[in-house]
Amino acid sequence: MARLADPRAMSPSRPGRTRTAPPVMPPLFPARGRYRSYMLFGACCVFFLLSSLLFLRVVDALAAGPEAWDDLLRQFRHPLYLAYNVAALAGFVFTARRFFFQLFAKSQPPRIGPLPRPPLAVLPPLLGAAWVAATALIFCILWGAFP
Amino acid sequence: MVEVVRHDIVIVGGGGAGIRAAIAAVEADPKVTVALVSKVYPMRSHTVSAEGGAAAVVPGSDDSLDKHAYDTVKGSDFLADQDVVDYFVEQAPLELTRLEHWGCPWSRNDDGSVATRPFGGMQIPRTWYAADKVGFHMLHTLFQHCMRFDRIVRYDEYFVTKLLVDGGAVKGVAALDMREGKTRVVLGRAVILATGGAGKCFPFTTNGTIKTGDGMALAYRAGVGLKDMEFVQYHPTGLPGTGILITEASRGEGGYLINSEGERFLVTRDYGVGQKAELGPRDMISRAIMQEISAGRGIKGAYGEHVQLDLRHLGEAKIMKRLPFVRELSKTYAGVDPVHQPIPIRPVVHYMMGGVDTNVTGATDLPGLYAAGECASVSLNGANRLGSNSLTECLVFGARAAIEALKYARGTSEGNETALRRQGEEEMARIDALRGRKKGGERISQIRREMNLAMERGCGVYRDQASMQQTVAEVAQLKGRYADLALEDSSKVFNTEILTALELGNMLDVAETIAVAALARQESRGAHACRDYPTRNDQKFLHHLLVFFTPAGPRLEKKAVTITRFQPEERKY
Amino acid sequence: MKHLIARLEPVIWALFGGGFFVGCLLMPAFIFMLCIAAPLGWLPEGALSYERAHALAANPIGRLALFVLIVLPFWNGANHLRHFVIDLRGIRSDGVVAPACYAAALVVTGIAAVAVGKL
Amino acid sequence: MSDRQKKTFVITRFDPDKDEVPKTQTYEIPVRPDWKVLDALNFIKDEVDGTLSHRWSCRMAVCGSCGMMVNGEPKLTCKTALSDYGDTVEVGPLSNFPVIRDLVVELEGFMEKFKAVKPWILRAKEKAPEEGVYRQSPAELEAFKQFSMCINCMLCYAACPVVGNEPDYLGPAAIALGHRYNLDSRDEGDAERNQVFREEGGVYSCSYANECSEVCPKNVDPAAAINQAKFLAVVDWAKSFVSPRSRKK
Repeated sequence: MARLADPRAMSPSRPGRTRTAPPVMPPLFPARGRYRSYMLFGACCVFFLLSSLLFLRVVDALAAGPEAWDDLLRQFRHPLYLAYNVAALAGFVFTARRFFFQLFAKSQPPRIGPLPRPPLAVLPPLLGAAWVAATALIFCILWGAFP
Repeated sequence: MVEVVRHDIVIVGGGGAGIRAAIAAVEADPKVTVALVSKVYPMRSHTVSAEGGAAAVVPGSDDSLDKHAYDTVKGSDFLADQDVVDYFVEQAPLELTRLEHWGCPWSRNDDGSVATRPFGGMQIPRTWYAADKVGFHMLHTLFQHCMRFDRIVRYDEYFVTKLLVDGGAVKGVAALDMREGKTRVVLGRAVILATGGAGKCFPFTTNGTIKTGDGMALAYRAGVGLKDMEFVQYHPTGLPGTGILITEASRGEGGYLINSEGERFLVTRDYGVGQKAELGPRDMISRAIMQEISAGRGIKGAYGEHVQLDLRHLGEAKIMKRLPFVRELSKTYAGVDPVHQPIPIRPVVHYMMGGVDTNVTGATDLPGLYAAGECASVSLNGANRLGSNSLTECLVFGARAAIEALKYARGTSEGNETALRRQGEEEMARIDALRGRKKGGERISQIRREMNLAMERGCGVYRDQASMQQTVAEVAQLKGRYADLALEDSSKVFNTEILTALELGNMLDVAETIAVAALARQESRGAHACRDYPTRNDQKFLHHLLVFFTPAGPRLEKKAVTITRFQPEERKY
Repeated sequence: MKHLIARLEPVIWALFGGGFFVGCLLMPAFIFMLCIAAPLGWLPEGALSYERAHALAANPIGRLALFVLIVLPFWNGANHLRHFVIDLRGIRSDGVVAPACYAAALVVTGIAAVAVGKL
Repeated sequence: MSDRQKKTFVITRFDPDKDEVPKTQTYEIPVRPDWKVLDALNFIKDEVDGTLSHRWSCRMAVCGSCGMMVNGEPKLTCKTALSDYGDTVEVGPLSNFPVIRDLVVELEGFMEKFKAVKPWILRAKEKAPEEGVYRQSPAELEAFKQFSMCINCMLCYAACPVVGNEPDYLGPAAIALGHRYNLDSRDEGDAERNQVFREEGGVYSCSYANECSEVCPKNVDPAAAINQAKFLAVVDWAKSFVSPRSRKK
């Protein structure tokens, strides 16, 4: 039996004229079928929260001076940190695939004010190109090649 | 105690004509309230399934009202009332424009004007379209537009079972509220019937299951004549088995009809459609297909023999732009992709030219009762309707009926509520007695199946006296057996079995009028092709036939055709 | 509180959307380089030495980039967490979860502004 | 009949006057290879058990009345081939809806949401029909056409987790419809509708499940509509600060 939905789901503001059986959630929700991928997508919010805090630490260490910075990089070598970061990387890539490459293009309105949207067919390649460019830029900067 | 609600106008049926009427009524008078009583949620109404388009002269084009009128009259085999046709063609462009203003997504030309396509029996492309989902877009536009008026009070999933008459005038309806299983009384000073056709009397039809001739039966039992019932339109291109409609627009856009030899028989053989070939009127093309099949040039399939509709030469791009729904339907329901394969098709019952007898104002002979749309016979379509006239007809005469009903309502009383309530209570008792009734042993589906077969046999594309006689007898016998119907479901809430039983009763009444009228018309005209009388006989039959209910059986009456500008001539294309 | 959040929904959504953008477009590269490649010593010597890293971070573009990299993903995560909890538990706990999520996001925004300012 | 094969149907039954909660009932019937799920239901109704209640009409996937859960997925039963399923097929009422009876669900809640988005053309000044049609280029038509194809079959509501969890949520079909009018070049009501979209239960309740678009039998892609509407509603909201007057159009 599927989980019950909110008892007011899809009910009229005045109750119907006869007794009804309460609404149930879709039978596969949340653990199976396509919902699993959706719930995984939702769970990835943890990486957004934690990685954001991690970057706060990075800034903090940079502000605190060279010892703190070196100390932080040393901490990052700890297997737990590494494991988290590998998982976070996977999470962000998963989110990017689901949101950025699958949903983002079609979420663009046909025009925003006077600006027309580029044809839908070219948007995913454009997004892909933007992603590659941004990633390459960050790689170069952090690699020390630029600036 | 039966519950009673009161409005100014009661509209039965929430399809194209019903909603248009409701909007017309509330727009015309800032005070009236309208009850829109429908047995399904209005967006489910069968207007939704119309595909090809709606006809109206495009203002400023090289078309003219006269040409549209002439095409319609000629298409009707001169049985259309020409005053009605004149009013129709004049109002048609305004109505379609109004719908455009309400948001209907008509397909467009590059300059932003409304695009038109050719249609069967029309000299000039004057069929406005929204790809091949015209009925769908029109119905949803109308329904969405009607939501803005709080004075249109909807009674969704209420099945009207009786017209309530007091002092010789209709004052409301009794309706079965499906949700609660209770009969209620909806009173109004005028009632408009807009319940659609009765294609479900037949086994193979493009019609949805809701099209059971309810409005026709209601009016018939209230003593109003049903007119031109013998004229049943067969649509040439339905899918065998399911009867699903493949729009005439597929021919309008250039599709071919081919037989088992791959031959375009409408071009190579003489079926009276001349140069028009696939764009001939529906009655002629349906007959041509049946002749091809009886000449042994049909293709055998799981559901009998058929011919094919070939769209391959149109190419994928055009099919996707103009006929995407045809492609979807063919793939889903026939397993063929029209881009690569021809579609199997055969003539299937599509439309009832006949219906509740009304004049040009939509009024019946019973004061307070109006009708519009397919359930009415305003005599626009005569013996054969031209494709794409009916959607426009719903709008033109839906609006007209509402205006006239409003005028009438202003000058009439509300009726005696006690008497009307009593009628409602009687009706309630009748319906309650039917629920879960164990008497007799007849199954709904059995009687329905036998009725379907009888109608197919006697009132098909080609008819003959002997089989029509047999059908009349069979339907009469089925009506007797209907009284012994056994029902299993005694519950109240959403009891669809009782609904099907009541619908079957309506269909049997309508089926009987069709068969009786067909038998009486001893000629061939429009959709009525009688093998014993293969030609039109203007001397004896240039008139409408009305069928009236009497306890002893249907009674026939003649009614003159209004002929003004266009004198009858041989119908050739 | 509920109504305040409802009124601010467009802003929150904008931040949420921005967070997705940053998270999807920039985060993978940063995490890989800074949190995986650098500690494992895959980067060239000195590429992320304190001096270079500080120089990169402390210039105005660097500060802005870091601020965005912290704040937007957090708003995204906060909003997404709220919806995730609704998926798991229904709307009934939203009266607590939503204010908590957004309050945390506000706090992080404030801290990030200070931290970036101190660079 | 030799071309018939037996299949078992497990159908949810509920009569509010008799049953406390929905139960299931099993029917084994002979089916034809080309049947849809709806054909089997009609066979059961006609020949086996007249007490079964379900809605249907056009049986050509355009009236939108026969949406049900088939093996846990929302489907238009008239369009769902039995041959895609094994020997046992489960049919139930749409998820996320209160159930009136058997396979019949409550639609009134939807009708309220439907009306809330003002799905009609709003204009400061309307043209008389005598003045002719509005010009609309094929490109302008294309901009909203896809979102006008919704048949209100409710499959998207049955699939969306937010619908089941947030009762105030307008939901996919209603938002897609409102968005359709916002994108229509003839319409001027976007400020009004965006207001509705920004309210509680509006577009921002959507959490990107994308299920509505997965199950839509008409390729309306409501998820696209909702997320476009989110963007436009933000833009509209921001504009209302820049020039408060522009909100009244």
